[in-house]
Amino acid sequence: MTDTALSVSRSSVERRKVLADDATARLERMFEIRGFEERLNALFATGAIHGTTHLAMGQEALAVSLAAELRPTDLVTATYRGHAMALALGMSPRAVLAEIMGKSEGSTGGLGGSMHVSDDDIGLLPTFAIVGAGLPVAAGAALAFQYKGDDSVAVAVFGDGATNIGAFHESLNLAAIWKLPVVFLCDNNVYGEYSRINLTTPIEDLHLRAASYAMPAEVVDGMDVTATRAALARAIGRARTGGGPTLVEAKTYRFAGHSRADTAPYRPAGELEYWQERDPVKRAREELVAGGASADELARLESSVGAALDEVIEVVQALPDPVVTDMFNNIWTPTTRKADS
Amino acid sequence: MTDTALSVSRSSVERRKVLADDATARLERMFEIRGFEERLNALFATGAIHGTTHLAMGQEALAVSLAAELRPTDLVTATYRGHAMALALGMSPRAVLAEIMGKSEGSTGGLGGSMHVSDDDIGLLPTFAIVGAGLPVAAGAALAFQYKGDDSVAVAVFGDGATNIGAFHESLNLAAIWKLPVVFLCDNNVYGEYSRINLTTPIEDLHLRAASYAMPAEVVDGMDVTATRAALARAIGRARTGGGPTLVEAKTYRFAGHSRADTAPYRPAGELEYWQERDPVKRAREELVAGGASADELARLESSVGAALDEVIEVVQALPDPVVTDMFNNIWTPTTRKADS
Amino acid sequence: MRFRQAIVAALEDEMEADPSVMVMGEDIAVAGGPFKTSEGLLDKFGPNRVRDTPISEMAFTGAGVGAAIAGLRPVIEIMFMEFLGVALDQLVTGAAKMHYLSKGQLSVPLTVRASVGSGTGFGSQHSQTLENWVTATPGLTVVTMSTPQNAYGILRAAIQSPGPTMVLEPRNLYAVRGEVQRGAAGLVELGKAEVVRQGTAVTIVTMGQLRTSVLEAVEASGIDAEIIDLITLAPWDRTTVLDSVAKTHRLVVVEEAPESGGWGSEIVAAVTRELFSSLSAAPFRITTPNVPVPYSRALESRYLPQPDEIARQLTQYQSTGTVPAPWWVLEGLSK
Amino acid sequence: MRFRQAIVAALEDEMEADPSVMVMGEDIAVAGGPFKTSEGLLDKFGPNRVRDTPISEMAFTGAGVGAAIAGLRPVIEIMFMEFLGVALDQLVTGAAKMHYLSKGQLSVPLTVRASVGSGTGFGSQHSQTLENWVTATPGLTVVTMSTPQNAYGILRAAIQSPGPTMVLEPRNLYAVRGEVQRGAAGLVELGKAEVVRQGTAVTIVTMGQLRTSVLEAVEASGIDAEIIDLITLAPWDRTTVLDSVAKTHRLVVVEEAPESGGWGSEIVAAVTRELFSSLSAAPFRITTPNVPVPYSRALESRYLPQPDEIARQLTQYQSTGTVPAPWWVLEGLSK
Ligand SMILES: Cc1ncc(C[n+]2csc(CCOP(=O)(O)OP(=O)(O)O)c2C)c(N)n1
Ligand SMILES: Cc1ncc(C[n+]2csc(CCOP(=O)(O)OP(=O)(O)O)c2C)c(N)n1
Ligand SMILES: [Mg+2]
Ligand SMILES: [Mg+2]
Repeated sequence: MTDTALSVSRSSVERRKVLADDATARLERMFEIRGFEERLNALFATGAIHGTTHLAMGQEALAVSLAAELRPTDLVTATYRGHAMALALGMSPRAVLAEIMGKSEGSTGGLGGSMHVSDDDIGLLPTFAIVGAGLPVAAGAALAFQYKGDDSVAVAVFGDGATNIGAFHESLNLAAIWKLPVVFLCDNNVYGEYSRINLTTPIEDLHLRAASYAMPAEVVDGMDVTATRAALARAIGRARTGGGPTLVEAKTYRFAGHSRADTAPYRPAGELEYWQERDPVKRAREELVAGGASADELARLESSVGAALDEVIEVVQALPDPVVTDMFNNIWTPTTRKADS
Repeated sequence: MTDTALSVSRSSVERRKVLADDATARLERMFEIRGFEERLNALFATGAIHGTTHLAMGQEALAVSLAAELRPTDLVTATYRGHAMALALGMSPRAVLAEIMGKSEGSTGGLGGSMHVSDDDIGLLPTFAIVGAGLPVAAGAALAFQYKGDDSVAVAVFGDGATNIGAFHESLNLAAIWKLPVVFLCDNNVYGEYSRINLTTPIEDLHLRAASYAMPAEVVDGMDVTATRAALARAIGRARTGGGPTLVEAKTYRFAGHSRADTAPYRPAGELEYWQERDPVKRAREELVAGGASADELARLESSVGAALDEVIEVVQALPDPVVTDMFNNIWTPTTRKADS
Repeated sequence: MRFRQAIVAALEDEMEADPSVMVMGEDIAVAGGPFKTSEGLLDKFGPNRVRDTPISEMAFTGAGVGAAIAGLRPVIEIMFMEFLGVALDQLVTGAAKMHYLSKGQLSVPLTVRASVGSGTGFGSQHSQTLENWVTATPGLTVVTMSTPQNAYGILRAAIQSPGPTMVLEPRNLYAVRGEVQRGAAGLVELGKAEVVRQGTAVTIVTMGQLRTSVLEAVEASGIDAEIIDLITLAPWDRTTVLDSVAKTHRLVVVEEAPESGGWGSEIVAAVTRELFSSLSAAPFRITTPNVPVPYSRALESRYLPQPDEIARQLTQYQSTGTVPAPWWVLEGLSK
Repeated sequence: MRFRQAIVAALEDEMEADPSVMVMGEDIAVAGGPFKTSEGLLDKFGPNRVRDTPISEMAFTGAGVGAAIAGLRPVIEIMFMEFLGVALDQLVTGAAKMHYLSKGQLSVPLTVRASVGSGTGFGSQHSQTLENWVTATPGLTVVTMSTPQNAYGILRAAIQSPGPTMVLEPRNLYAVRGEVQRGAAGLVELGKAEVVRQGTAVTIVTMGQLRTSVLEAVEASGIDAEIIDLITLAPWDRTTVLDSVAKTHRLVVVEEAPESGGWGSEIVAAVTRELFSSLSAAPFRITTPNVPVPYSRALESRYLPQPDEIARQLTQYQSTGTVPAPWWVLEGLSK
């Protein structure tokens, strides 16, 4: 069993690696993501954090299965609702939290914040705050892979709401006509902000939109880490072997509100409860126990993950802020270029 | 039989009206459009006209059938390739040519030019020079009709290439979710500029894209004025009676190059000839003759249309240019508003 | 009431007064708006007039254009100004030219509201003001707001205006409270700047959320400044500004826009052109630095010119007649 | 060679020198480009490196960003600058901030070329310059061109640069002929303005297609003007401009941009700030009027400042020290 305290201190590449072959490591990571977001929510409530945040509780299985299938040399564009994805892909809770808290140790030195966590070592681009903006960028990364003849894959992760924006349509069309090695992964969590999908989108099965581009599609229960991983394996494998893009729709559910302030009063009665029955963390735990794991040991794992997270929060809160002149860092101009070289 | 010289001098609303019940009038209008564009091409070649132009030869049946089905109170957004549409809908050759030649008598006083002919009397908005831009605007006009509870219809005319731009996707989605009284009319003339559709679009049957929006679709032989009219009648009727939007794909062919300078060297051998066999003007003429019309009379009609057009060209060339201060007309500001009122 | 409630009040009063006014945007109906700037409107006016849209800025901005042409007075909400980056075409290349391209036959009484600016911890892609995207656009009126009262009056005037109007709403002010006079007396005339404070020593032109900071700075420094809130940015009120500088002989623009490319240069250049020989010192701008809006609170709070920074620059300018360096130059950073 | 052939030459030489350089855009491969600015490249470099795209500016601009991050040096063609209105987000809100948002780990060596400007009869939606859409964007370099030689050198430098660069190409110059020195000697350093003519009487700052008109006007008027072609508009070369005005004590900006919102105000404001007390007359701008670009040849030819109009204004300025009125004011139109 992976040691949490240790995994927290590992490199992001190492934190990624453990997921591929170890179902317990995957569950552990799901504990970590869920625990991280619960604590983050509490921190926001105390006013310790500036700005906004978007939780992905209920969507952990998708993040972990994607991470289990990708190589660190692949490239991912994700969204503002990206902490789960970042942790799954390998970023440490400390790096993610430091960024969210605007600390100089954060992944962009605290300059980007909650909506822009990133880690170049594992191919996670600064997450995208503009709906749909990551899709063309992923297609472009895939173009670079195809161009260079390397077998890396790009993955664009986006929501159901994003399938209504022009960038979605244009990117799928471009990827299809050029047979780019990209997976379009739609995390259909039923809501775009405060609007249920049926209010904004005339169809609920978004994978059907692949037909407009003669593109293969998959639909999968995104609350089931095993099934999701299998679907992603097919799509990623197709991309890696020259078969072109796939649209994967994962049916998930957003347990939290859209962002910090939202208590989701707009949910139909019983809907949350229906989906909580299908809680991906719960299901992954049950699956392991059914396969022979000790429920007690898993419970201990969960609490050790929690304890490690509590420690991370202590540490990160004490980290220094950036200095004010840091806002001038990393802005490229023809003149800075000369200074750099 | 309609008198051409007379029809040229009629109001645009009257010029529209004659098309509904008179097949000869429709053929006459097709003669007019074809003759107009042939002459325009020649005028450009002599350098008498500034800028660029986009001909719609081969696409006359579509224009005339749409005009035969719409009411002047309906609203149309068309494209830079819009002269055929403008003439069909009712604008006089004189008004269209004066605009193209930048004369003060032109529909925008010569300020807009070839890509922006318009006529408010027949609901033709200034034609759109940005690919896809007319679709959201048509959806919005349809929204206004729905809002006011009037049974007018908006029609967005656009090309095959435009189905790859984001505005297409967003507009169809919006129209579908709101059941707007709008017809999306795709003039699939096989090319977007110099690129054949198969090079830019993974499917050739563009009406299939309606499925992404659970929207009804029609596909029709756009070279056949009778069939096209029937398809449009269904779509327009659906919109008028609360049935929501339809995507209509008319299969046509662009006989000319994309714009002024283009000789279309990129066409596969035999393709133009294949489609010329299906020339909509020729077919409409044959259909009339088969129905008992005199071929000689139709030939006389064609040459009288040509003679009238020659006269129009003479007249328009002699019209005055706008005066230089006209460029300050019709620019709304809070201050001009006060001046106006 | 709060600034955001003044927005609601303006929408409500216009919708009461004119049945052709309707509002659309993402989550503005059922949820009352991401910033609660349309709270209660759905209940009051129903789903035909208050519409939630899909995430499709191009479609619903363009739909606003079409609906306006066809007789409605739509009010579009662009949640963050940045989102116009996927739909700018409809406004700048489309709507602004429709009157021109129809020989004046068509009008586009469209209002596009967008929240702008820094100070709320949303990071570099949700904190810009981006006025420059829309200001070089003949045919498009661009306004901003700075108090609950003028938020009410400006928005109503924008909705009433027969041309397309872009309304920039400083997001950081939504929670601010103030008295709001509703009805005709609360209206604001578009195209006219507001003289917020009369003075003789220097003219300060500002707008948006910086109005309050400028007032604070002026009070703190004891300088007898004339403060002008531009309100309409395009076309801006040359008469009010020129009259003031003709009197004070000095001009400072305080703006939430980067040193390079910010709107204040337009004011400085126009004033210099007209009043050069009567100026007693160089006109200059107090701006944000040329950087993306930083996230960390420690940095974001310095990004925007703060009252103490404004006061420092003003005091130096008034006492020496020379242009002061911005804080980042003092801290060793070159421009 | 012609200006457009200089573009082809620059692309060709960069593609030869660096296998990661590739080009994409609408009809740039098989057809050689709508303006023939990529003629022959497909034959020479094949379809992997020279790609026709669907009509999807958002997708292929964004694909350029992604490809640049992943190791290529893409050159994107936006046929007309206006078309960025459907894709501006990718450049301004995305690409320009990627280096910042990755703590400097990611670079975006992307070149976006767009044809700009009036004079070719394309009407109000295909003739704007729209620099203001991109100039207030820290992290984005914006350049323009004015001769076949600098077209070659600037484009090569843009492609070589590790940051995102927007290249504005005056469409009306594509057919112009001139000598072009290829290779290293033909390169142009970004960030540096070119002193086109040395002089002592007045500094004229211009760029793009107006460079030639300014030269003509200066020759016709016999004024000993120093002419500066800005070349890089963001960030512009303050040193060269300030040094020149420090010498001439006068500044005129001649620009293809509207009186309101045009880029020249930035130059005027910065120069005034730095050199106010050494100026001998008001700096001013010769601009286009605040109108959409008109189509009719009779009007379009007056829209852009013509050599005779520039000469008239310059002569009056030099002889009287006062700012002349533009032609439209003389013809009875108010500003
Ligand atoms: C272009 C654009 N429009 C609107 C927004 C505001 N916004 C942020 S998240 C969001 C909802 C997105 O929904 P979905 O794609 O389903 O993703 P989810 O948040 O559910 O993960 C919206 C509308 C934005 N960021 N960008
Ligand atoms: C947003 C945008 N991108 C590119 C262009 C340039 N352009 C003008 S027409 C055209 C081809 C359009 O093809 P299609 O939609 O099939 O219409 P057709 O010209 O065949 O009628 C292109 C790419 C444009 N006007 N607008
Ligand atoms: Mg969602
Ligand atoms: Mg076509």
